[in-house]
Amino acid sequence: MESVLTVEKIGKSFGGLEILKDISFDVKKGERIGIIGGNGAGKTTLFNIIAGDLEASKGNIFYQGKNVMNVPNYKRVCRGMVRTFQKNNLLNELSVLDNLLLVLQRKAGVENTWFKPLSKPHFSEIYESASSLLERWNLTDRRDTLVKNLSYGEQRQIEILLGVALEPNVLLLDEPTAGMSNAETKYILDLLNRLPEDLTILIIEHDLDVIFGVSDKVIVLNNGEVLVQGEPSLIKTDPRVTEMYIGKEEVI
Amino acid sequence: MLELQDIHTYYGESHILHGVSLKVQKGKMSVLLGRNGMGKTTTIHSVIGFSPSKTGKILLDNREIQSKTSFQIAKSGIGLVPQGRRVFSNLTVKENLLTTARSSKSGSWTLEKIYELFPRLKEREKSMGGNLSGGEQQMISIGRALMTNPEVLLLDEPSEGLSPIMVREVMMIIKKLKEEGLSMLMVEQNLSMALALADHVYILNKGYVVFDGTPEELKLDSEVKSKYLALTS
Amino acid sequence: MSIVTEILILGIFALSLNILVGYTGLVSLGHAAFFGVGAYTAGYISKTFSTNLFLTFAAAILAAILVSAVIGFFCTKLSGFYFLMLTLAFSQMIYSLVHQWTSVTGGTNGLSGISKPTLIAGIDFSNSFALYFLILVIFLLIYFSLKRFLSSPLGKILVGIRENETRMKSMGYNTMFYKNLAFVIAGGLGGAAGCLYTYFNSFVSPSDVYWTMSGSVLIMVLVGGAGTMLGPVLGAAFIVILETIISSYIDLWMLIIGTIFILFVIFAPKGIVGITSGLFSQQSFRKKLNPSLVKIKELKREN
Amino acid sequence: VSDTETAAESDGETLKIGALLPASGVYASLGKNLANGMELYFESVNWEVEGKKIEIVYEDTEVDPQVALRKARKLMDQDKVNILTGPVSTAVAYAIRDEVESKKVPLLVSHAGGNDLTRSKRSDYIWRSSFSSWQIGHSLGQWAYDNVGDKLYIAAADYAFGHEVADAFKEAYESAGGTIVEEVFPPLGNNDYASYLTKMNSADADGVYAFFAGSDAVRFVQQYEQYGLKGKVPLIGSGWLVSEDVRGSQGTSGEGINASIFWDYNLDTPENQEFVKAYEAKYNERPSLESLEGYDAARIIVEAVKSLKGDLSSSDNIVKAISEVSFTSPRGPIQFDQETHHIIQNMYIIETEVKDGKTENKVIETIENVQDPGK
Amino acid sequence: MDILGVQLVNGLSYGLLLFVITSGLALVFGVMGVLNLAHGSLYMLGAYIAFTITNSAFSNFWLALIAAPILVAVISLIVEVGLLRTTYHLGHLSQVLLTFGLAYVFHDLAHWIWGTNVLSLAVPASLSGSVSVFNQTFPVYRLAVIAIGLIIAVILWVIQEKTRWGAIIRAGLSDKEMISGLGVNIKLVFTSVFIFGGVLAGFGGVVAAPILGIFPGMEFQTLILALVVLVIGGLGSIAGTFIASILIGLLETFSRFLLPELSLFLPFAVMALILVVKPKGLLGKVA
Ligand SMILES: Nc1ncnc2c1ncn2[C@@H]1O[C@H](COP(=O)(O)OP(=O)(O)OP(=O)(O)O)[C@@H](O)[C@H]1O
Ligand SMILES: Nc1ncnc2c1ncn2[C@@H]1O[C@H](COP(=O)(O)OP(=O)(O)OP(=O)(O)O)[C@@H](O)[C@H]1O
Ligand SMILES: [Mg+2]
Ligand SMILES: [Mg+2]
Repeated sequence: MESVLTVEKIGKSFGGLEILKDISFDVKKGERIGIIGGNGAGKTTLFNIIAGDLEASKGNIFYQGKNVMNVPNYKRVCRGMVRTFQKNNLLNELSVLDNLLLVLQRKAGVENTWFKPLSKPHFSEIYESASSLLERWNLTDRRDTLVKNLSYGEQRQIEILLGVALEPNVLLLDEPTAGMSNAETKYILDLLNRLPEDLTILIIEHDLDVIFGVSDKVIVLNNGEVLVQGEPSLIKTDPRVTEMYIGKEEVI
Repeated sequence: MLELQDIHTYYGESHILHGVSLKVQKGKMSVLLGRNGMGKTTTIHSVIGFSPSKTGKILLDNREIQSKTSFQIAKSGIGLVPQGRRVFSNLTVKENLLTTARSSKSGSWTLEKIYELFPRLKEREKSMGGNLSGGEQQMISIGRALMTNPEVLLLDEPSEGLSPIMVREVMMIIKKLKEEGLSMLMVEQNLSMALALADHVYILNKGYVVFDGTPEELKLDSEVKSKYLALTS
Repeated sequence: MSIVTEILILGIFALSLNILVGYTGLVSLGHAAFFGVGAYTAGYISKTFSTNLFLTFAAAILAAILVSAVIGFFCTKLSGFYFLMLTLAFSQMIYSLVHQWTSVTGGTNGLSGISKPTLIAGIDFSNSFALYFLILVIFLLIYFSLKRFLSSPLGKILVGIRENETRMKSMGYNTMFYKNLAFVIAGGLGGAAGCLYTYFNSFVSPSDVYWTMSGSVLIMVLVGGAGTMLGPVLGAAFIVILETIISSYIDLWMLIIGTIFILFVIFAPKGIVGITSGLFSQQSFRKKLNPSLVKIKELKREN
Repeated sequence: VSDTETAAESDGETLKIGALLPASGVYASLGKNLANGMELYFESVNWEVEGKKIEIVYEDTEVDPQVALRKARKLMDQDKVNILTGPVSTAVAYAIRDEVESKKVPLLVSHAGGNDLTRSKRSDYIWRSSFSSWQIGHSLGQWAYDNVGDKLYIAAADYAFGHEVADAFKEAYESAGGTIVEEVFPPLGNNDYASYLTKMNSADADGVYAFFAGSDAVRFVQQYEQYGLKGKVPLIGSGWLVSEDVRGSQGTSGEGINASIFWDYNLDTPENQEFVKAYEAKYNERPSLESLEGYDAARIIVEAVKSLKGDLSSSDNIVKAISEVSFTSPRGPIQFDQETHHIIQNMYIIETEVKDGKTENKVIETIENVQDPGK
Repeated sequence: MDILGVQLVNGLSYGLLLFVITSGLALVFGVMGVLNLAHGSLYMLGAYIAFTITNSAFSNFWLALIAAPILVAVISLIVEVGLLRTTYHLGHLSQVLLTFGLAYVFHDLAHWIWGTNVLSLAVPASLSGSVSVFNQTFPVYRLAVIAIGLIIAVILWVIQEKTRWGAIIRAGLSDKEMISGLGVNIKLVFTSVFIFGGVLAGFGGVVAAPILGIFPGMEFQTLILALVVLVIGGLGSIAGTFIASILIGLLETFSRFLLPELSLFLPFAVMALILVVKPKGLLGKVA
C-alpha cells in the first residue's frame, strides 16, 4: 500500500523544553493508527504539527507524497487532512445545525457563493446531508440547540461529527471519547469501524478499549520519543508499555 | 454530610433537574452515573451554586446552603474539580495551585504534597496553565481543589484525559482521602473506577434519579445497567 | 426631509461597519477613515475634475477600497482590543494626513463649495428632492444586496469567523482571506456613504475622519443591534434624531445621550432590534444562523 | 439655553434670529459669552424693534461642522429665521456658506475669523462684524519691529486660523524689515509645550510672537514662565494670549506680554465704560471679547431692522441694511467695507501688567480704521 | 548638547506623567478586562475636585492631593457597584459601551458644575520654583512628577507581581465563575480593583492639572493618549505600560523638537508599527 502520511524526524521545543524529539513514522493508506502515551508525552503537540496548527522546530511532514511543512493548516484541511480537538473547540453561539452547515457547504464546494441565501430551497443537498447525519448520530432533537447549551459529552460528539462530516482522507482524532458515556463511546467505536476502508485514521486515546478496538498499529510515545510501535497484540504485552503507561494491574 | 432534597434546576426556561435527592455520608463516596446530557454536571453546579436550584434544599452538615453564593458555599467547605478542568490559563502551574489555597482543620494539603502526588506538575511549575497538556491540566484541577482543604469534594469526571496509570494513581488518592474522612460526590464515566470506589451509586436519567443503591445492588441489576448505562454484560 | 437623507447615509455607514463588528466580530474604531476617504475623494474630484455622479461615486468607492485593503492587510492580523486600537491608529494617521495636506483637503477648514453631482451634462442633483431620491435608491440597493450577501454561504463564513476562527481554519477556510474581504467590503461601502455625505452637504470636514465619527457609528451599530440588518439603520435613525432634537432643547445633551447608552447596555444589550424581537417572537428567533441573538465575540484578552 | 419658546412660525410680528453657537465642546464658553452679549443688547431695547418682538433660536454647533450644518438647515427650513448669526469656528462658517447662500438667508458672522470668508468665499448674504485673522496678525508687525527687535520666533497653534494669523504677522513684520528665525506650529490642544520652549530658549531671537487661545494660551504662557523665558525673551502675540477668559488661570505669568486686538476691557471710552458696567451689572462677571462681539452683532441687527422700518420681507433688503450700519461701538467706530463685507475697525496694542497680584491689560497704542485687503 | 539633555529630562517627566495618568487604566484593564473609557473622566473629576478644594477655605494643594482621589474613589465605587457589576455577564464590549456612556455623562456634569472656563491648579510654593538643569531653567514640579511616577510604578509592580492578590485577580479574568467556586469573593476583589483604579485616575488628575490644565474636553484628550500608551505597552502589563509611557514621553518630546509637523502623527504611527511587529504590544503576553 502507498503511504499517505510520513512523519520525518519531527522535533519541537517550547522555550528550552524539548517536547518532541525526532519522531518518525509512516502511515499507509487506510491504516488505523492508535497513539498512546503518558500525560504530557507530546501526543497533542504532534497532532498540532501534523495538522499545521503549530510549527515544528525541525523535521518534515509528507502528505500524499508532498512535503506540507509550508502548507497552512486550512489548505491541509482542503486536501483532506482533518483533525478534531482534545478540548472542545466549536462555534458555541451557533446551533448544532449551523455548525454542521458550515462544514457541509465547504465540502460541497459552494462556500464562495455570495449572492444566494444559504437556505433549504437553494441548497437542498446540503440540508439533506445535514439531516441524515444528525439522524444517524441521534442528534436530530438537538438540531437547533446552541452548542454552548449542550452538555459536555454532547459537545464532544459534535466535535467528532464535524470532523467526520468533512469525509477526509486522513482523520486525526484527539481523545474523541473522553467525557463520553459508555453508550456513546460504543457508538463512536462502531462508527469508526464502519467508516470507509480507505480512510486513514490516527487516534489518540487513553481508553484502551477504544485503542485496541480500532487500531491496526499502535505508536507509544514517551517523553517526546517513540517508545515502541507495532501490532496491538505486541503493545499489550510489552513490559515497557505496561510500566510507563498502563500500570500494574492492582486490585483496589 | 451533604444532602440534596428534591432539587429542581432550570436553565432559563428548560427544566433540567426534576426533584433530585441524594446523600453523601461523612467519609463516604457517592457516585453519580448516567449518559451524556442527563444532568450530572447540572447537579454538581447546583451544589456549588453555579446554577442554583429553583426549589429544594441543599444541606451541608445540616446547614442550608442553597441560597448562598458560590464563594460562600466553597468557603463553607466544599471543593470542586469541574468538568473540562477549567484551569486558569493565564496563571502558572504554581499560581494555579496556590492562589485559592486555604488551610483548614479538615485537611492538610500543601504545595509539596501536591507535587509529590503529581511530580509532573513540579516539572512544569513555571509553565502557564493554558499551555499544559490535557492530562496535566486535569492534575492541576484536582490539586487545586485539594489545596482548598475541603470537607466535601465534588469531582466531575476526574479521570477524563488521564492516562491509565494516572487514573490508578488518582484512585489511590481518593481511597486515601476517604480514609482521612473526606466526603465525596463524584461523577464518572469510567465505570470500573466508579464502582470500585463508590459507597453509594445514583443513576440520573433526564434529570430524574432512576437508581439509588450500593454498587453491589447495581452489579446485580442488569436491567438498569443496560437501560441507563448501555452496559450489556 | 434632510434629516431622513442624513439617516439613510449614516445608515449605509453603520451597515458597512456592521459587516465587521456584527458579522465578522472585528470591532473597529477606525471606520471613519474610509468614510473620510470616500468623502474627500468625491469632494476633491468634484472640485477639480468632474462632478459626474458615476465618476465621483466610483472613484470614492475605489479609493476607499484601496485604502481599506492596505489598512486591512495589517489590521486583520490582530484581534480583540489590539485590532480595535490598530484601526484607531490608522484612522488617526489618515486624520493627521487630512489635517496637514492642506492643498488637497483644505486642512482644518475642510473642503467647501462642492457642487452637487451631475448625471449627464445639464442634469444635476441640486434639487434636494432629486438628491433625496438618488440617495434613497442607493440605500435600498445597498441594503438588499447586503442582506442577500450576508445570508449567503459566504456571509455565513463571516459569522463562523466571529464565533471561532481556529475552528473555521480546521474546517478548511482561509479565514485571513475572508477577514480581508470583509474589511474591504466594509471599507468600500463606508467610502460610498462618505461620498453620499459629500453630495448631501457639499462640504467635507476633517471631523468626518476623526475618531469621534468612528465612535458614533460604532454606537449606532451597537445601539441599533449588531449582527442584524435592520439594527444599524435603526441605530443611525435613533442617534441622528436624538441628537437633533435633544440638543435643540437642552444644553446638556451629552448627559442625556450618555444616560440612554447606559440604559441600553444594562437593559437592552441587544439593541433596539433586541427589544422589538423580544416583543414579537420568542421562539422562532432562536433558530437558524440568526446572529441577532448572538453576542458579539468578546473583546477578550487572549491568553 | 433660555428664550427658546417657539412662536410656531415666523408670523411677521417677530424678528427671528438663529444663533449658531457652540454650547458644548471646547468652544462652549465662547458661545456662552456671545449669547450673553447679544442678550444684554436686546434687553436694552426690551427685545423689541420697530414693533417686532425679537426672538433668538439657539442651536448648538458643538465643534463639528457637519452637526452645525444640520442645525443651520433646521434653523432655516424649520424655524424660518430671518437672520442667522454666530459661528465661532471658521470651519463651521465655511460649511454652512453654500447652504446659506442658496437659501438666501442673511448671515452676520459674529466671531469666525478665517480670511477666506470675506475673500474667496465671500457671499452676498454673508457679512462679518468680528475680525479677520489678517487684522489680528498684521496689526502687530510694524510695532514689533520698532519695539522688540529685528529677529523673531513664531509659535502658533497648528490649524488654519493659527497659520493665517502667523502669515499676516510675518508679512507685516518682514515688510517692516524684520526676519523670522523660525516658525513652529504645535498641534491645537497640545498639552505640553516644554519641548518647544526649551528650543526657543536656546534660539537666537529677540522675541517670540505667539498665537494661542483658550487652554493652549494658559499652558503656553504659564510654561513660558516656568521654563525661564519670561523676562528674558519678550513675548508678544494676539490678544487671545492674555484675554479676559485666560488671565485668571495664568496667575501673573502673563506679565509684560504685548498683544494686538480689537477691544480690551480697559479701553477708556465712554461707550466701553457703559457696556462694561451694564454687562457686569447683569451677569456679575467681566465681559469678554466674545461678549462684545455678541453685543455688537445684536446692535447691528437692530440698527438694520430699524432702517428697514421693520420690513423683514426681503432678505436682500436685510443684507443691504446690514451693510450700511455704522456706529461707535465699545471697541470704537465700526462700519462695513462694501467690497469685502468685512468690518473696518480700530486695532489696539495692549500690554499686560500686574496690579494687586492680578494681571490687567493696558492699551498702549491705537491703530485706526484697519481694513482687510480682501485678497 | 545641553539642549538634548534638557529635552531628555522633559521627555522623562512627560513620560512619567503619562504613566501616572495611564496606570489606573492599565490596572483596571489588566486585572478586570474592563476597558474603562470613563477613566479619562475620573481623571478629569480628580482635577476639578482638586481645583475646588484649593479654591475653598482650605486652599491647600496637599489636602487636594489626598482628598480628590478619595472622592473619585467613592464615585468609582458607585459606578462599579451600581452599573458595571450588572454587565459583567454580557461580555467586555458592554463595559466599553457603558463606560463610554459614562464619559458623556461625566463630561456634561463637569460642564454643569464647573462651567466651561479654562482653570488651572496652583502648585504649592515648595514645588513652584525652578532649578537649573543642564544650564537651563527647569520647573521643580516636573522633577517631582518623575519621582511620583517612579513610586507608583513600584507600588503597582509589587501588588501585581508579588502578592497573591495579583494572581487572584488574573485568575478571575480567566474564569470568574471558577474562582468563586473555589471560595474567592471575586466581586469584592473586582470592586476594590476598580476603586483603586479610580484612586489612581483621580490622583493622576491632581498631579497633571498644574501642567496640563483643567478645561472641558480634557478627559478625551487624555484618554486617547492613555489608550495609545496602554496598547503599546501590551495590555495587562504594568511594566509594559511603564516602558511605553516613557517611550511615548520621549518620542513626543523629541518629535516636537525635531519634527514638529509630525507630532500629531507619530504616536499613532509608532503604535501601528509596534502592533504590526509585535501584535501583543511590547510586553503583552504572547498567545
Ligand atoms: N505552548 C506550550 N508552551 C510550553 N509548553 C507546552 C506548550 N504546549 C505544550 N507544552 C508542553 O508539552 C508537553 C506535551 O503536551 P501535549 O499536549 O502534546 O501532551 P499530550 O501527550 O497530548 O498529553 P495528554 O495526554 O495529557 O493530553 C506538555 O508537558 C506540555 O506542558
Ligand atoms: N447553559 C445551558 N443552557 C441550557 N441547557 C443546558 C445548559 N447546560 C446544559 N444544558 C442542558 O442540560 C442537560 C443536562 O446537562 P449536564 O451538563 O448536566 O449533563 P451531564 O449529565 O453532565 O452530561 P455529560 O456526561 O455530557 O457531561 C443537557 O440536556 C444540556 O443540553
Ligand atoms: Mg493531549
Ligand atoms: Mg457533565
